[in-house]
Amino acid sequence: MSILIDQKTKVVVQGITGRDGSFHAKAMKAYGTRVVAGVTPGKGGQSLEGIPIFDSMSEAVERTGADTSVIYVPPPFAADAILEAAYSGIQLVVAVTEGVPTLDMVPVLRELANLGTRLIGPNCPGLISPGKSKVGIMPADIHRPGPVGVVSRSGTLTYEMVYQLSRHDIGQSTCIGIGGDPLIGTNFIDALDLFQNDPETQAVVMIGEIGGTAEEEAARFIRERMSKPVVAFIAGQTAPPGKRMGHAGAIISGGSGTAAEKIKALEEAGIPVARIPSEAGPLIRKALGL
Amino acid sequence: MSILIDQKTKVVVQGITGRDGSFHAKAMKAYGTRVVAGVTPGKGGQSLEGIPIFDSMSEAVERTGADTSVIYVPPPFAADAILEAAYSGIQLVVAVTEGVPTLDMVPVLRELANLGTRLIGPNCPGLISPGKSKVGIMPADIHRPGPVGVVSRSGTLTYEMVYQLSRHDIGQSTCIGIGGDPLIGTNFIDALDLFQNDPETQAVVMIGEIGGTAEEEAARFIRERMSKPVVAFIAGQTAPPGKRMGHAGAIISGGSGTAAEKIKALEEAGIPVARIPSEAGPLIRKALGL
Amino acid sequence: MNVHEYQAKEVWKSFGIPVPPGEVATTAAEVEAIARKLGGQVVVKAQVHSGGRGKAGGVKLAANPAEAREKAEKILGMEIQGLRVNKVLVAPALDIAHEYYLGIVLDRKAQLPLIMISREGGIDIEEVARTNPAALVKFHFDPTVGLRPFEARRLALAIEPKPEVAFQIAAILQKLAVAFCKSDATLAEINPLIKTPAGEVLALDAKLNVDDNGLFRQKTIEAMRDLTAEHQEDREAREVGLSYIKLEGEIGCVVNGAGLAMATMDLVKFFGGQPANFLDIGGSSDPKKVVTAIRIITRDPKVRAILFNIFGGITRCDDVARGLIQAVAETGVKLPIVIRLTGTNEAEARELLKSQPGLTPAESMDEAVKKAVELAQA
Amino acid sequence: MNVHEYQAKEVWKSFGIPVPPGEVATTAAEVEAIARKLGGQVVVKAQVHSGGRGKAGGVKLAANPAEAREKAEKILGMEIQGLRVNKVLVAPALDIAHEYYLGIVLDRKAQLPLIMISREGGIDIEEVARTNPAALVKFHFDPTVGLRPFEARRLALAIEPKPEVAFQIAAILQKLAVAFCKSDATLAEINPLIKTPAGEVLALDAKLNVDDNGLFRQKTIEAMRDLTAEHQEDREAREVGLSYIKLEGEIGCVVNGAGLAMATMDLVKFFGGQPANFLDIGGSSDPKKVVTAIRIITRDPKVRAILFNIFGGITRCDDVARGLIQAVAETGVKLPIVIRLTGTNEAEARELLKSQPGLTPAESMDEAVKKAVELAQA
Repeated sequence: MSILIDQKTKVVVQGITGRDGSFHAKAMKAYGTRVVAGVTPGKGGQSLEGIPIFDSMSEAVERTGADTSVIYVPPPFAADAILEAAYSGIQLVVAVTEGVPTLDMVPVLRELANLGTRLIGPNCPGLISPGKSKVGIMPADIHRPGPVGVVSRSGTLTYEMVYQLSRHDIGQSTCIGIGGDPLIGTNFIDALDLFQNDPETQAVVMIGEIGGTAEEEAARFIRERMSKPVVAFIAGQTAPPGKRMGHAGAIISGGSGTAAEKIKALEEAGIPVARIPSEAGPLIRKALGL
Repeated sequence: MSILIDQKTKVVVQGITGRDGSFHAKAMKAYGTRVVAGVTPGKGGQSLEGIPIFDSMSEAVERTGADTSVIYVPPPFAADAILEAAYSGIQLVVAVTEGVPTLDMVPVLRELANLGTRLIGPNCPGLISPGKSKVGIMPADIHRPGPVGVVSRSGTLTYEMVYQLSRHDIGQSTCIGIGGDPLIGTNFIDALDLFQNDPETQAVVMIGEIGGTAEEEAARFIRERMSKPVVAFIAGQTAPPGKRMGHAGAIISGGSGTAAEKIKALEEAGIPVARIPSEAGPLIRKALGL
Repeated sequence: MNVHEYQAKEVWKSFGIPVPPGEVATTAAEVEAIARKLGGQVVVKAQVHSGGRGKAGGVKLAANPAEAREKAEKILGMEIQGLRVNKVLVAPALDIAHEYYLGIVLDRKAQLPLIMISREGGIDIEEVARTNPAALVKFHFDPTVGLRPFEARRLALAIEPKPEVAFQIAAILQKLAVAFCKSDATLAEINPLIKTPAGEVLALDAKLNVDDNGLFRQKTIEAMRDLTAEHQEDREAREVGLSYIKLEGEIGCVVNGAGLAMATMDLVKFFGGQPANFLDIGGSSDPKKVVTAIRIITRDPKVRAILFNIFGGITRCDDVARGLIQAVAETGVKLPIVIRLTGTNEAEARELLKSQPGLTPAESMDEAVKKAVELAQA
Repeated sequence: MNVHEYQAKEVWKSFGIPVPPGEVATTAAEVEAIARKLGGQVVVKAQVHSGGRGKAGGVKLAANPAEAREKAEKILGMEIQGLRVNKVLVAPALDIAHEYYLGIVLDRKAQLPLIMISREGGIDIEEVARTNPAALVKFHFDPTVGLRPFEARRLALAIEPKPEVAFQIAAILQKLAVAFCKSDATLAEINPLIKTPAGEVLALDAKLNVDDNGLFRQKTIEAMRDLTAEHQEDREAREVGLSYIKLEGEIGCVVNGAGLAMATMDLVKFFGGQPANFLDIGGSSDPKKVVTAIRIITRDPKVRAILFNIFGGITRCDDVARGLIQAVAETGVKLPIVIRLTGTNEAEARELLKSQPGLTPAESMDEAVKKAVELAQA
């Protein structure tokens, strides 16, 4: 088991003929992901390494039975692509696109909630269930199958943390990058809840960063609802207040959202916090009783 | 019993300081309706014949416990007034205002459905449960309490029909004018369903007119779902196709919506149709076994 | 409210929908000049608020400016469904590779705008709906969010398989949806939308009906009202707030409320007469409305009797009575008048009318109509 | 992206929000001329992307044009939070009967814009939120439908009991909500919104932050970017697509990904050093980015060592290595460089860098940071 994706997941790539879309469609297929279709309006009838391309999501889903989509279309068209996926019956939409206007996401998130479609992202690396399926852009070879769930707001920092885990022989059930934008479809709590209910996952690593209060809310959720151990890491302890640190989400607004506050909230909830990335491995080994 | 309004109904008048609003607030109060409040933004703190006036619906509802509102505000502001009533917790909104832009009603109707608020109208005379409460603009003295429900798309034609009933000593449980606009909150079927479930109502008079297919749908509903007798009348048998007959709703579009088609559908469903208004009284007497 | 084709095309243009060039003219000389300017073959199209212009001979092809002038002379001044043609649109005659249909109407039942499009355009779309319903693609959209790009693409691909053409149609459909909502339209139609041999898509025709209730915020469209395209009676009636429709009978009807007015007409027919008009004086009781009503009705030479049927609610019977007295004085009407007044201030009205000569009072609607029919046939 | 007060006021005006007259100037002489034109008392306000202008002496009252010139001389060229003042806004000094606060921000948790208004304006609103939370009225609205008139009235009545004033506030609040949505704002604030003794309500100040992700469709706002109000490094970084923030330490950091960049800074501090900057080269591996990064970092005289921490995913390690070689050649940088490259095309990168002198390779992030701290302190 794993969460959200496994070897049965049938993926359609939205924006498959673009630079990133075609590169990662091939990489996912090479990893073993069942990439059953691609969509680029106007390119229907073509194919990419045997993956059939359609003009619309509804056609792609009808013809291939895809249940999951991953989006690489440019920012101005990303919100429409997400809704197209949701209205075509896709259950899980992974929006990799970076730079989606924040206000575009407001109606999208409400409609997805009404439709019961899950969104990961936007501005996220996607997710991987090692050895089963990869839907996103992460370097696959750092991952090992195993019992630890990973959830993160960052991209490359997640790779670093996974790399640390794998170095300590700790494999992963599923790794999810939820994205760093202010408005995202799946938050820490959603992912933690899924890991809590996944029989294969025995512990979770949560990687947060400055800005917002998502980590504080996650701390409360872990204390009140989770029986599985969680180890956390928070980036941005040295970040000065009020500066934008690359992610639109990483703004410290008016004294709340600092790393210190987040670490305090986590530790008060009994969650071990790695001071530096290389501490995460040992802390998880301890949590797993290894 | 009666439907929708009775002696306990607490009414707030939206647009109470306008020409029509003040006239009908007084008339309703004189009839015995519990008019507990009026609203005109900017006139809060004033009163009209002892009816307190507030600046907003939320204040009016909080202070007086009103559950029903009747709207006399001018057309450009009517949609906002309906939503203000709904969001302040009002259960039944009666929109008398004529001339509301049709497209204003599209979002209003959807939001009202989400909120579970019932709307009568717009562009309607309102409703009356004779001897109990009147919420609207109909001349009260033609009505008599009794066992017959009346539902109509017209205003003065309804008065004429009620007048015919009362002349034949047939009293009314509740008379509702649902309004003649293309988009309305409560349709024939909604009203018929309420009458079917009202113990006091023993028979129903339904008054339709050319345009749309509401009467045809009502005919099907009556045949399939109603045990109580219904008598119908359809205005516009001599109307030429394609001409606008005063109501925005009364357009015959492309061969459907003619009086002949409606009468045929009703008669095929076993519903007696009065050829002229004065036939309705005898037909109802017969239906009631009198 | 209706606007002419050339005006609807201006609306299309303001929303970014591609339309062919063209100019409107009121004389044959102007038509010739425009045709010269445009060069090549042109089409001369009657601008009149009526369907079936083509069948009625109101749309003609001309090979050169002189022929355009000739054709314009035939079209200008002709009558189509009782309406005189005062204006023509002159446009280049385009080569057509394909004709589509795009339309948006308000669907009362779904309470949403309904898009209807078809690969078969340039013909009567109701005919398509009857004979080949599968060729008509339907889709509801929510005006609050508009038609989304992916929805527009999917719809367009359903009537045109070539993406490069379909995506032009999709863009036009999205703009038509915006135009529909922003114009308070009840109907927005492009029939035909054409594809040229070069693969360019544009709106060869334009039909736009606007919700009268929305006109207060549609100043640009309100300003398009063509008073010369209306019957004089229609204009007078509209200006005082009457609903009036001329019919062919001999009994003039003055009623308050559209439903009661229609029921009154039906009753006239039931008792053997023919109504001369539909006329609703509406809810307020301004005596001016009654005066205008009498003036319009008495202008119709067929009218033999006038029937008042007023059920006072908001309308007060005494106000109507005053209007009637004033109208008789001002117009000197000699026709027999049957009057039935019930409801608000009925007694005051009776008192006022007691001394007015030439009036036949009636107690009920049946009685009033019967008397009017008798008087008209006397 | 931030815009200046005078630019935000232009945005307000374009959405119909009333603002006082005023003009922007870059010299004291211009200020005097504007003050003369306006007449009476004026206020001279520093236009700089920083809060606390008042406290820093950047906002001054002047009784006459000569005094305005004097005050402008003091304000122009001053530094507020490290930013030089190059422009001032000159506006009439208005009599104020009351000061309100209106603000709209994006609420991440509710995933909707959040309106916050208060009867207590003209002061730090976070102070009001702390000391008198009841004075802050909050309301979420849905951008698809906008703030409705009745909602705006209800909110305004909650901070101003007089309807004739409250309904002016309501109208402004509705327009501010439209401005927020149509400008892709993340913050739109009027503090203070004032009432004059005559009872007129207008926006005395304006603050507008715009979502960088929305700038591609905000051409008017994008054109307001004031290059003179940015540090040179910020501009260079923005132009090649780097995220760069200058800090006070001695170790220059070049990292891919914001989270990893922050974690790298944290680790520098953990091992006893101080980061000189936050720098994220982003997802693509254009060598130009690396060159610009080195150029910006080496311009800071405090920097003693440079640390590369690259985890290749989309970013390919060999591209970064090529950029580094090019940067060393172009800038002639002599500082010690520690380089840790992992992930996509790692082997190719190692091969490329083998022959490059002056580089210290590291296997892990810990090792890399430790070495950089050592080298910086050597």
